[in-house]
Amino acid sequence: MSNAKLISGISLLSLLLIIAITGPEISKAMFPNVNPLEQGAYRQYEPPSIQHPLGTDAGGLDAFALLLNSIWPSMLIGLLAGVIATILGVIVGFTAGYIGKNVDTALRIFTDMVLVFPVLPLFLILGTYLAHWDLFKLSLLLGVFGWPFTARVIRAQVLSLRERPYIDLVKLSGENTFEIIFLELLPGLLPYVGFSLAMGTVGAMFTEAGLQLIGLGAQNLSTLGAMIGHGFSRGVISLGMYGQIVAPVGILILLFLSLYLIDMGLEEVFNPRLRTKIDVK
Amino acid sequence: MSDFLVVQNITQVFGTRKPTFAVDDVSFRIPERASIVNLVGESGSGKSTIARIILGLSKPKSGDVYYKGTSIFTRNAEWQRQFRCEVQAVFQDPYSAYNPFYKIERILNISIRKFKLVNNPSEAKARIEESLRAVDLRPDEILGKYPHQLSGGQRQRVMLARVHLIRPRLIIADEPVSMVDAGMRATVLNILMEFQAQYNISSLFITHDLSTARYLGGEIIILYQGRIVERGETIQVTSKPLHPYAQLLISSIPIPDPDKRWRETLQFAPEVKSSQSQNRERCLYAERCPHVMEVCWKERPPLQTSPGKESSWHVACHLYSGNLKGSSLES
Amino acid sequence: MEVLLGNLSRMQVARIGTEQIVAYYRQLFGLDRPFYIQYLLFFRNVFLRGLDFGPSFMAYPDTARELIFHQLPWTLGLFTSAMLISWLLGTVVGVFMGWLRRHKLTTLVTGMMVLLQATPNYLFGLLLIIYVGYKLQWLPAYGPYDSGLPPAFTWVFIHSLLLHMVLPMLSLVLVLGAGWAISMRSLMISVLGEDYLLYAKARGLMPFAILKDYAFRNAMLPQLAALAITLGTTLTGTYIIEVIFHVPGLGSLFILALGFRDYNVLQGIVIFSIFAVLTASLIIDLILPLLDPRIRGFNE
Amino acid sequence: MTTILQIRDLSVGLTGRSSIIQVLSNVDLEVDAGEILGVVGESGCGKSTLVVAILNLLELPQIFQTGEVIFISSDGKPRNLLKLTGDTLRQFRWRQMAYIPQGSMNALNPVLRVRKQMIETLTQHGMADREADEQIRLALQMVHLNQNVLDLYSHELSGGMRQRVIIATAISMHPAILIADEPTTALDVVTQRLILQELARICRELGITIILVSHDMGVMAQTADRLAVMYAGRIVEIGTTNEVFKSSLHPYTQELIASIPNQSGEHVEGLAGEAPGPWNYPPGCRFHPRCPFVMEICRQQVPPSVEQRPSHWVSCHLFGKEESSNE
Repeated sequence: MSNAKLISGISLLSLLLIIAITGPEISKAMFPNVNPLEQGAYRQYEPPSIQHPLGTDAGGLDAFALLLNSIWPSMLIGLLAGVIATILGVIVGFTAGYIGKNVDTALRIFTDMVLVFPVLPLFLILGTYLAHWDLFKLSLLLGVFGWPFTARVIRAQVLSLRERPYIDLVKLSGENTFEIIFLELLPGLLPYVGFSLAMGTVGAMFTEAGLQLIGLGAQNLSTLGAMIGHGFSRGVISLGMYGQIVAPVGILILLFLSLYLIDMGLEEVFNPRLRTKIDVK
Repeated sequence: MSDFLVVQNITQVFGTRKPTFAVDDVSFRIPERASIVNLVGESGSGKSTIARIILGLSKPKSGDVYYKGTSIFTRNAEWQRQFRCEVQAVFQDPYSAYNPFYKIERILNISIRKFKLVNNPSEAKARIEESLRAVDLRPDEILGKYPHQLSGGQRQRVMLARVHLIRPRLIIADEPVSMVDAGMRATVLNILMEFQAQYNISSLFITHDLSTARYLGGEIIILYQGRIVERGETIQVTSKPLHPYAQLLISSIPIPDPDKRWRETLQFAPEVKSSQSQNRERCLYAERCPHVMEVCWKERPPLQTSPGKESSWHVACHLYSGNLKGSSLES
Repeated sequence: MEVLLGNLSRMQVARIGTEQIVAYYRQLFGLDRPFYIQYLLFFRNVFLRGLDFGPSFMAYPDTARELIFHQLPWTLGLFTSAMLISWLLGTVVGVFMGWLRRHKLTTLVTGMMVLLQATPNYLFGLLLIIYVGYKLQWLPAYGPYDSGLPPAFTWVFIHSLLLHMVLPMLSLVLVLGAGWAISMRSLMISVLGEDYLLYAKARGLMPFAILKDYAFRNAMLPQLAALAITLGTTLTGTYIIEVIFHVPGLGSLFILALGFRDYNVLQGIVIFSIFAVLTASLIIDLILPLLDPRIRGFNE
Repeated sequence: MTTILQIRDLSVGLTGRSSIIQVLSNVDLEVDAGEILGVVGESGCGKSTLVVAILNLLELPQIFQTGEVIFISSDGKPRNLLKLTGDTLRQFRWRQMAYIPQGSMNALNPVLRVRKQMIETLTQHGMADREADEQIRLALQMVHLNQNVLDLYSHELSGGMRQRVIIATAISMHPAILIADEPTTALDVVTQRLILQELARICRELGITIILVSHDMGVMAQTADRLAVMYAGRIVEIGTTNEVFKSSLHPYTQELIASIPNQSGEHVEGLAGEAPGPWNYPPGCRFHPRCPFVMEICRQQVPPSVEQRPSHWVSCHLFGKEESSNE
């Protein structure tokens, strides 16, 4: 099972997870007496220094502490939205692929419509209500708009797997539809489900950042997106404190990299033919 | 009904814009006594479509298939389970007949479990090993392996072992030897014949290769563009075919013997793009038939006994319909 | 200024909440009629009266259509040029990445491209603003052109305009282009494995002819089909880029209108976006059969 | 008979991540001018690799390991094809050596009309357009195809028509050798017979040598003058078609012919065991695990190729030089 991509991906992800979970503790340790996340804890826009590695933001919060505390909410939103998008996508993709005929055409048109439809305007309209939503409602919303990508991938795969002779052979052996779906088709889909979960998670985090960037994200949540959004809107760049934007963007990209590497690794591991020997025809 | 599988006027059409008749009003029976029926035709002649219909995997546009008098598409679950026990299949492509995710013996275990072939689980392993040996595979070489770790020949014989486990009354073998090495071909055919002799399991053997059909003997049904053109005893039909297409087909088999080379060189019949090509009520072979007559373009030749031949020998060609007694083609 | 003044007064009126004035405005904007009537009227105006989205609440006497048309050129310019340049650039780069897939360099470039195509264009835009705009000061990173210049066809204005457009275009084109390059590379690799490639080489055709007529022409078809699907997401990306770079396109207008709950403008922009996306994919669906005889099929 | 092609000790390997797996091992083969040489073997025995190697079309991960392919043109000048590179190799192709791929659906470019694919083959070898048109018209006549096929696309042709277009393209530059790799596998029996007879007739007329590769013994019996039998990457027997069918020497050839379900319908025994893939070729003679006459020497040493009868070669320890021929 030793696969370079998989190992490097998992190690990167676990590193990020550790930072995310222990973030709040680290920030407490760094700032023993005062709560760095309280409004007005420090002077506004302190330039980066040893004490404030990323300087302070408009609200006088220490940017580095804020960063440490916002990785976990971002990942949570991403994961929840990714899971929701993948579940919806698998259900839609599966029903379209497996049942086929008119159900398939109807679902396919619906999926393409949602995919082609510029989602952001809709987000923008909902954005105003997003301001005081909690984490779960936001993830639900991000998830609900993430499923077309997964649906397309799963549907194509189910269509091709459904035609394979081993499905007929299993039908002739008396397996009912339920068993065919979960025991025969699902294993073949796992790499694709994994891929869409990874892309869904990362996609949701990026979208959340995009919303924050144009000032429409959830105000009461401290996420990486929020940091980027507030930083940008309050002109942190012109004050020279780039770190407050580059750091969260960097972490988002690292998250993507880790999930992408894991997925590439799983792809090779899952495909039994690649595991053993070269098939010379 | 004495015959236990009856295919009645099945027709299957694919495509809506330009409908293509994959199967066009085909009927035949498979007798009660263990026998081998060869269903022969080129790719696109509809033989695999017929196989899928008989197995109940796809519904025909019209016509029906009866098993022991009941239509195989009835909803009754118990009857379907019984039908599955008695009619099984062997597929063409050994490389895609197994789910790559599971070990090879899983399909055998499913069959045992679903058809309740053993009364206690411990017997299952013994039964599987017995069936593997019946198709001369060594259990220790096969069990525990993934499908891609076995050769094409081994995988094909595992499918036959599955049939040996279930002991059906009829196997639908859809080109089981076409993707297997030449050396292995005879082994698979011998197994099918053994099943017929020892366990009186009938086989509907589907192939495009006439020499394998002739080796299996039994009866033969020759298809052309979804229609039966000739049917009868394999040995008789393949030695002196009546239908012009069957004659050309059988004379074109590349016999593996340098002394028996093709006598005359064939000329490419000009691809006649006649206006008639859309009209279905005619002999479909009319465009390329050297003996084509007026009637061939107008009426569809019925499948009937040709004068002076046994009752089971049928041919669908106007040369043999009643009005032309003893035509030159008899020689 | 007149636009800003206009909506300020309305906001004060709403806050003071004198009934008659609010009622007056509601009646003026036709908001007093039942919901479904408004809806039907809206679509009648849009389709029958030449895209009349109704009056803009925030910039009253101006209609929503005027506002949209005023800002449209920016989005149209940015979106269409970004789409075309990134697709052409990406496809050409992808062709060579596929043709020279054995080289060490290509695998390195591919790896980088994978990372680039995954970062959303607005985050990449941010990085550009920070490093190229502020740190290196090479390119302006704010606004469509130097704020002092009056819009005119003078070289000075155009020069400043182009200079300001470089970074927004770059953030769109590089990210999208990387995506196209990767998809073209995998299409090329699958086509290069086809039988007709081997047959072409065996016939001793010129390498360039093989690349052009055999590899590229076949790999390009699915690449063109994919263009239609990504139109929606690209348009969304363009909106955010406009906001970040303060380019007065439909994206910025959308945010403004959102702040003032200006439904007519919002609906106008959404409909416009859908029109743009559908017409573009229609054009692509018309071009495809011309290039791919298998779809054309009329001479069967 | 003057030899036109000499393949000497040709070995081709497949570069895996860590090791190189040999797919083709020390192939020695001579092709006489004007004959139809059949190369027969089960799938996976390396015959297609041999074709691609002769045409010098090997691409990574396949690489040449040893050996040379000597082409003797009509003026008697020998040239090692493996040494040709770049444009000289390109020029050589089709002028001297043509190729017929499997009759599969995508042998022709799906987006180009037949005319362009045929004409560009000639014009890119320096032929003027007018003369190219003429050559194509003649070639199409020889394969009984009328001219309007030129305006069609590959998906509009039937299997038989597509193969005839490919044959016409192949003979349009009157090459010295034509290599056909399983030309009729995807075709029905009747079209197969037409194509094989057509191919043999045209090449006899134009004096073109054919190397016909197939797994079908029937096709070989009907078409080939001489036969080379391949097993697991090696040539095990070479002889005239009659000798190989009637009095074959190598145990594998005998078993192969004996296991064909032939006409008379009596019982036939299949070949036990499995043909090894390149990653598990056994040492010594690669047929020894399945050979009924296996001896100790077979397990260690690769049998040399011995001319047991005039122009009838076999590589099997039963026929070592000093051995008195038993059996």
